[in-house]
Amino acid sequence: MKAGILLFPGTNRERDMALALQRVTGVKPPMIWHGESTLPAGLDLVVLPGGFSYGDYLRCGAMAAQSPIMRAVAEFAAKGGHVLGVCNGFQILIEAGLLPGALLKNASLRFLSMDCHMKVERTDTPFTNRFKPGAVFRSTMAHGDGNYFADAAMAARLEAEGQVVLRYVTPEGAATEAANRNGSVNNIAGICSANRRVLGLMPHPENQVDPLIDGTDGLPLFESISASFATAG
Amino acid sequence: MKAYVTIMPKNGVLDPQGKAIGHALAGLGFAGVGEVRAGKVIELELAETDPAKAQAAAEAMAKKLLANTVIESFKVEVR
Amino acid sequence: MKAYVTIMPKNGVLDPQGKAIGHALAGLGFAGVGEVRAGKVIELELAETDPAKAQAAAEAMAKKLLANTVIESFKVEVR
Amino acid sequence: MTDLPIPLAPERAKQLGAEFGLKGDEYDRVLAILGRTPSLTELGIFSVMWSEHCSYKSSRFWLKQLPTKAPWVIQGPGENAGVIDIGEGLAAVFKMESHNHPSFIEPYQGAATGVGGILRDVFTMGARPIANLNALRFGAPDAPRMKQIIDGVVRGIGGYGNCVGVPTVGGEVNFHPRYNGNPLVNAMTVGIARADSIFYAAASGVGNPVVYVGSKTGRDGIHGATMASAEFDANSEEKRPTVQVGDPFSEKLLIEACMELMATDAIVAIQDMGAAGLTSSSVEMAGKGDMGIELVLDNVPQRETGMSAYEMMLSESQERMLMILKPGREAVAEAIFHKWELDFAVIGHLTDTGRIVIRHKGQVEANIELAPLESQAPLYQRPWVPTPKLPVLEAASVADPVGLKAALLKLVACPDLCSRRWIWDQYDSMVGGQTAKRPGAADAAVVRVEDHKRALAMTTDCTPRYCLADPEEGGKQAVAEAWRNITAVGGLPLAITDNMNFGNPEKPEIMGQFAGAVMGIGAACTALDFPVVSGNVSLYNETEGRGILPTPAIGGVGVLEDVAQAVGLAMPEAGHALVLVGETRGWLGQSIWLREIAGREDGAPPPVDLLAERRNGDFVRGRILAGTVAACHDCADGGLLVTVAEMAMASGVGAKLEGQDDKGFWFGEDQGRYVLAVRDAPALLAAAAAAGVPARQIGVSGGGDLALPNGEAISVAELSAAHEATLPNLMRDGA
Ligand SMILES: Nc1ncnc2c1ncn2[C@@H]1O[C@H](COP(=O)(O)OP(=O)(O)O)[C@@H](O)[C@H]1O
Ligand SMILES: [Mg+2]
Repeated sequence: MKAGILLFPGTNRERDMALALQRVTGVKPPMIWHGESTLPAGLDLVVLPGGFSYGDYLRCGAMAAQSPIMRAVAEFAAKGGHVLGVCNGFQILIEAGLLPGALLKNASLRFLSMDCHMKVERTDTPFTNRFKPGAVFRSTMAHGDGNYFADAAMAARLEAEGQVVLRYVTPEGAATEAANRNGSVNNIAGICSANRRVLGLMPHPENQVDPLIDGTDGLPLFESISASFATAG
Repeated sequence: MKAYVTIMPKNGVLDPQGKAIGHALAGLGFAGVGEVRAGKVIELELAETDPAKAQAAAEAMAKKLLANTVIESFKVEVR
Repeated sequence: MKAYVTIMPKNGVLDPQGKAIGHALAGLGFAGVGEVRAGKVIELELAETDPAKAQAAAEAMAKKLLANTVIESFKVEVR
Repeated sequence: MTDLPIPLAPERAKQLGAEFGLKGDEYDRVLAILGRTPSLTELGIFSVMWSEHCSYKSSRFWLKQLPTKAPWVIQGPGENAGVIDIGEGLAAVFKMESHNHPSFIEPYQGAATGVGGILRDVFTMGARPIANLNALRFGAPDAPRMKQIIDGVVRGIGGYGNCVGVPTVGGEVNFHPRYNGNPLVNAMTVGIARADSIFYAAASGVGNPVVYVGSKTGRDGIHGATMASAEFDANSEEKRPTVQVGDPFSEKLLIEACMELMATDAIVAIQDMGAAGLTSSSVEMAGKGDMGIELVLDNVPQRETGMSAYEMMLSESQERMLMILKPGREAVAEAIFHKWELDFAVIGHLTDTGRIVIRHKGQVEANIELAPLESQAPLYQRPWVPTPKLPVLEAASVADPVGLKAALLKLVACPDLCSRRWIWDQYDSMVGGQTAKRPGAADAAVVRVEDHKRALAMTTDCTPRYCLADPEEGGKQAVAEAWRNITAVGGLPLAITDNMNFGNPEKPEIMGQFAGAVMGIGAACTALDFPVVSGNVSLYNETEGRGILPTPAIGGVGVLEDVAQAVGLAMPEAGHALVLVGETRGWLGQSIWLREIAGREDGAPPPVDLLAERRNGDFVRGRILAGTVAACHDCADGGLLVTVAEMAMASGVGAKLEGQDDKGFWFGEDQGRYVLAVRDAPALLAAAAAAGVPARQIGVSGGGDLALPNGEAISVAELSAAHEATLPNLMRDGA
């Protein structure tokens, strides 16, 4: 499988992401500069990692979404390509219109850096097929603007169409208000596109792939990705 | 000339910042404060000297970048 | 009535946000954009009906909470 | 030497010199060095270079006494940051720096720019920053503005560190009324470089280009002289705020651009523009290399219009660096900085004149011989009086008003001991994917070196109330505690950075505190093989005419050969024996128990027996590295019972404790102690006996309660609730 990681000015979790992908594929994926207007040939997956692209100034992800490379990513996605956006990467996908909704300031108006638990709402996506149905896993979040917003109609549509992939829950799996630290609509932590090939999430499973660092709770996500493309070669 | 783009959260969109400010004002003893909304203003120095053209240019910038029209509305004033 | 408190970085104070926005606008091909400054606007719904009093109240709120007068200046408009 | 600037009128110069902080005899020395009256720009240069901040005139005499050498020290004090060899061809580069005053004026920006400044000190040496720490001292939580200051400082540190993508992994916080008008914000950065590619500040190569990179220069933070300078600028429309605003986004770009350029061979020397900006960077780089330097300020990237030479030389705009490049490498460097969307400008060249010459608009604005600027910098041996010793407080002379359980519950919730989660929850501690022990998990933070097994253990420590009571013991204790914290995770302590925060050095008592602390630090560093490789001094920290508590904050760094060896402090599951290592006399003088429960702040602080410290620590580290220790926590503030409670709260697992029902035993703050959780207590006790290390079992892990030796019990959940509630309650309306 061949993945590429996008690099915007201010991106800062690209190395974390590269290490996580390397763990399941054995190779460090190439970095792709935001100023490029085409993606390398033969990519299976484009990853937008976390960070503070353009300092998170104006709106998180807004300026990065206008980068030349994002036009290529939009084309890639339109042709059925797979895209993963984590944290700032999720914000960029939303600002670029590749995923619906908006990410507002956390309800507490504070940066939240802490453990969270997520329930995997569906395992029939290329990003979650290695989780057990209904699995709850621990990850860490680190963001100031992860409060997922969609108006009532849109939220209902996302739920009905099964686009909610990950939800903040208690360690026991309950989607309570207390488990929803940033205030997201319906405890939404991650959503996918209608074709399930574009996934955006706020927490950082790439930081939970190493038993010596913070456990391997996030590893199934990367194993899913690698399994999805195993046949593709 | 200068263009001022004022960007506010749309009606119906959660405004955690406005809410927190309203709360804090009440905590400080300011009475009679109803809804509070927090927005942004971007001041642009434009080379353009024709007000109508400056207005149009600033509106284009707002649509393209400055505002996210999914959650925000904007207005442009040129002076 | 409504009070609008506009808060801008003081003259001479670095405005990293304005700088980045200016840069991005240029990158998007908008020509003739000079200095860009980014500020905040807070819209307050006030029970007060006397414009002068509303103005004074909003100014007090700005000084006390809304603006950081060490690095920001503000102005209040009542409508 | 032909070009001379236009001097000020002699009377005016003398008066301005005084306004800029030059003492009478210092001003006379300026005249002697120049052989004429200085220009405004020259006067500005002398006054900042000879300021306390840049010249260390009150502290230099004492700092020279600190031990700075060890076989693993690659670079001691004197460069932007210290450098130590950590094995496998790697070096750790680190320093701590204060931003106290700016953080009081504008807490968010003051703290943020403090973080930005210390990051630059580290990456300017070729190291990629891998961790930030911060040592904070706030006033009484209910003091005026204090919540706002706490809120702003914490947001500022997070705002900057989170954005640049360097994890904030540790630090410390104290509260005391003596910091009401003068909080302390000390920021530390640790970076990793290849030991054979460290970059230094000493300039060389006549004719080599002097290059400015980073953000543009504005009138930010021009020293206290802003008012005076306004008189020279008829157009200045409003009084300029001197507050600097940080731009972590530009800093992130600057880090990446510098790393990229450092991978080429284009750089001869590099130095960040920190305090006194262009002045200190150019003077120091040329001075260290015995070169001359000539700058043409017209080429300096400027954010504001009409800036004078004086303003440009003194601006403290952030996110800027000065470099000397090899001839002909300008284009390579420029391409890299432009790719990262940063300013790049050649602003001068090196000369063989030994002078700094500043040109602006065709006019020479300064022309100063560099050697005397440095060699004749003021150096004071300020008068000092030793701090009188306090009597030792006998534990038996203090009544225990409440018993163990009530005292414990109160202590774990008091501001100095309560959970810091509210703070570290706002700091990204995981970015980089190498943080093995994050805040709250262990006595020192542990961050692995990417693509290696090896990891660094890092901590900051100081107990200001001990330092006030006895600066020398307090100085020793701060170093010993840093050493102990690194040891407690299994790390081998290697070196420290120090941040000396004190009051007005012109007062002999304050200078006595400074001298005492330096002597204590020096003794501990020597005994523990833990040299000082960098540091910073912040004087004149006063609250309403009263000095702050003397606060020599110590930042310690150690190494673990394999991150898998690191242990945390969380109480392991049922069935582990808890063993106390070290001697307990029940020392209550200056303890938190004495302050919070008995309402007294007195007595001599606990003495540090440096031989015992080393023996106990080496023993504990040996056991950890042998893989026999499940958890380890040093005994610090609050004493033994608080130590055990912290272990329990970290995992939710309780313990049954044994031993005497005695406040001194459980709350005394005797030094050099650790609590270890082990499977095999007899083996540990036997090994301790063989090593001559005092050790005794004090309990067994298990259950959901702490069962106290007097028959009282308290649930860990209840303790945690009290421990966790304090800061959130305090800061609830601080948003
Ligand atoms: N308390 C101290 N102990 C040891 N070294 C110190 C101390 N204070 C400052 N130094 C050293 O003096 C040099 C100059 O310090 P400083 O002026 O703070 O650096 P910078 O120019 O980077 O701000 C540095 O090398 C620093 O490590
Ligand atoms: Mg420096």
